[in-house]
Amino acid sequence: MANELHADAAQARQSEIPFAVVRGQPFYELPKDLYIPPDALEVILDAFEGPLDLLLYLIRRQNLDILDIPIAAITRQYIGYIELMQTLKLELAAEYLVMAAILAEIKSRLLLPRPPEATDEEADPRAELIRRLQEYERFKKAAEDIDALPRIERDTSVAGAYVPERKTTLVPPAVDLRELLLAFRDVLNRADLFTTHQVRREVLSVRQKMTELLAMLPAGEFREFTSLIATGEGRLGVVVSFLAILELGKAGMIEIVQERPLAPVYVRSRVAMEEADDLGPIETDS
Amino acid sequence: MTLDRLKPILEAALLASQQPLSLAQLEQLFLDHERPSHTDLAQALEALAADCAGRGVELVEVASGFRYQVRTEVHVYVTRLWAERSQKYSRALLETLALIAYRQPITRGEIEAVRGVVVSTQIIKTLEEREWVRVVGHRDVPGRPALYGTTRTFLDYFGLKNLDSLPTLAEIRDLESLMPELQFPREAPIPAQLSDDSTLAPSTETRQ
Amino acid sequence: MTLDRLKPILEAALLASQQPLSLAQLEQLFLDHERPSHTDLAQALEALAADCAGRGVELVEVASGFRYQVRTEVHVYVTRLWAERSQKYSRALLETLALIAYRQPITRGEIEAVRGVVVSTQIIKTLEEREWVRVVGHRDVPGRPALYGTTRTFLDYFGLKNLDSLPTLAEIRDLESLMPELQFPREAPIPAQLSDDSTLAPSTETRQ
Repeated sequence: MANELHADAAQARQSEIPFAVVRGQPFYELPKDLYIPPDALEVILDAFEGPLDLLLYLIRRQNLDILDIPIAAITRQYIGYIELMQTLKLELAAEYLVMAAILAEIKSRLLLPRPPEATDEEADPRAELIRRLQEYERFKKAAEDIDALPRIERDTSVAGAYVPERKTTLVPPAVDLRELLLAFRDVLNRADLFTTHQVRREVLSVRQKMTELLAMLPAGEFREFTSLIATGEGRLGVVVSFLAILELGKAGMIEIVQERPLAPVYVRSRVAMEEADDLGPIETDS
Repeated sequence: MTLDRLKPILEAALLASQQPLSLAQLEQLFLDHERPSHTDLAQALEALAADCAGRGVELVEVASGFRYQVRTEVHVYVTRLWAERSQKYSRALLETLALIAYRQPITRGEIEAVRGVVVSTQIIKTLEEREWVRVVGHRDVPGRPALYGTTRTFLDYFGLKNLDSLPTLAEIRDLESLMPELQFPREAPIPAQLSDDSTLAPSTETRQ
Repeated sequence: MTLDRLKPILEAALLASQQPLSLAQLEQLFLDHERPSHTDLAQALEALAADCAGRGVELVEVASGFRYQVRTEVHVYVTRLWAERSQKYSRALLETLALIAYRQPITRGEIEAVRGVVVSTQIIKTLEEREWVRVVGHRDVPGRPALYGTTRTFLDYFGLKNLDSLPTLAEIRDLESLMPELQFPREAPIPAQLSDDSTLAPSTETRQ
């Protein structure tokens, strides 16, 4: 068996690339008796990803019948392995050991006569090994496929162009129309509250305007109504002036005269200047 | 090496390199026997530069060599890659904008009168920078305050045809029923099936 | 925005970015009123990809978006820009990566069960440092072992759009082609889990 293996390996050498390189030396063939031979340990460790990988290699390339492994040889190598484990990576060697044990177990169980009844429940010891080999082979292939994918650094590089004046800009936030409308609703609601405020502010300005009006009206002198209305302050100014005139009239401080319908309206003060300073008692409806 | 073979190599190298590449460096891309002449190299670079017409990048020569760079015309778009998103607009800004939209033309004083608080200069500036509002005139009163109005950009942004398509005041009072399709992003509860769904993509393998 | 205006912007942005850009990121290049539709965007990208014909770079879509990359055909020249850059990965690492990619989420123990060897901590560390794999959870069994999955970076690096674009995982080879020598003696019981496998031809060999 061992010689056959050697012959096969030698034959395969011609067409193969070295399956392992140990300390710079290419290995074209597996060492003799390669299941777990001590001599080949470095080769195994370098070239194979574990006992499954090794087994696959043996099966596919060497046409090895794993069911015909000589148990005596395995046992010898097994002991030699244990000796080497002292100097080499224990955990890695252990896996090969386990495999050797599995192979030995398979062989021994096959040699044993089988009880006719128990066979169904007891799975064929080889089946599990085959299943594992198949499963491993799929992912061995998958790893090769992934390795073959064009990848950055090895097969391609990301293309980039220079960006002059690379500066960060500020992107304005997004606004939803609904958000805007909600804001407007709020401001309207608040404006409702402010309305009462504004009435009071107008009362004050009416009082102030009343003072100003009286100052504009020398005692006893008629002035045209429209000349008393402040136009420089917009609509509000007009309203305030008008209110102030009405208030003054109501308080009897001025006299409002119109000779006939649609004729100009005239206003005359009925108070002396010193009285006009004291507008305290005047109250507007609040 | 023909120009057709030379160009892709130079283009790839220039785009892959983080730095400008000098003629000497470009020569180093080739093994001795395939190394192009200076004339060929220059010709290929010229052709590559010409190929950039109408594109987003251009091939330029700077002190240390040649490089592809983003064209000025599209630069403004590209810089948005590194844009910082500003914080959300303040309530004050939105209220100001709303008042301008509905009450235009309106002065700052009038906005303040309705809102009851002073409108900061920053808010008006932000709205003007965003090109949503602009000064449309001045009120003919002492101080001649600026009158603000909204712009076409404002209408475009909010998907409005014209100012008349702004919802009426009555509709605003009843905002809940308004524009259901314009759902304001509230803190929506995450659907149950999303929260425990891991981001893991399923394995592509078909198990047997 | 017309295709002629859109294309240079997208090209410049993709070349300016160090990372692939997603459609959403590309949309962010445009202000609201000028933002192109999805159709326009897709059309422009397609046109840009077509423009790469015969050039040194190509526009590809990977997991996190679109990117320009050097064509494999000319990359050998480009690599001469850098003395030592391309990295080789050990079979142990690639097998571990393959198991995580195809079988995610997967524990280290499960990887070891398939590979028949211990997975070194260094390999997992390397994969995590490269950001190709990450812990995506823990299996609810004693010891709560970490479950590993691949990342977007992994897909980007290998030029994949998603996990579905991984090479198809090989079918389980039938027994005869895998091991012509491993034949079952006629009298041997066919294991339960293999009994319905029609390819399992009974051996004619008689063993002594």
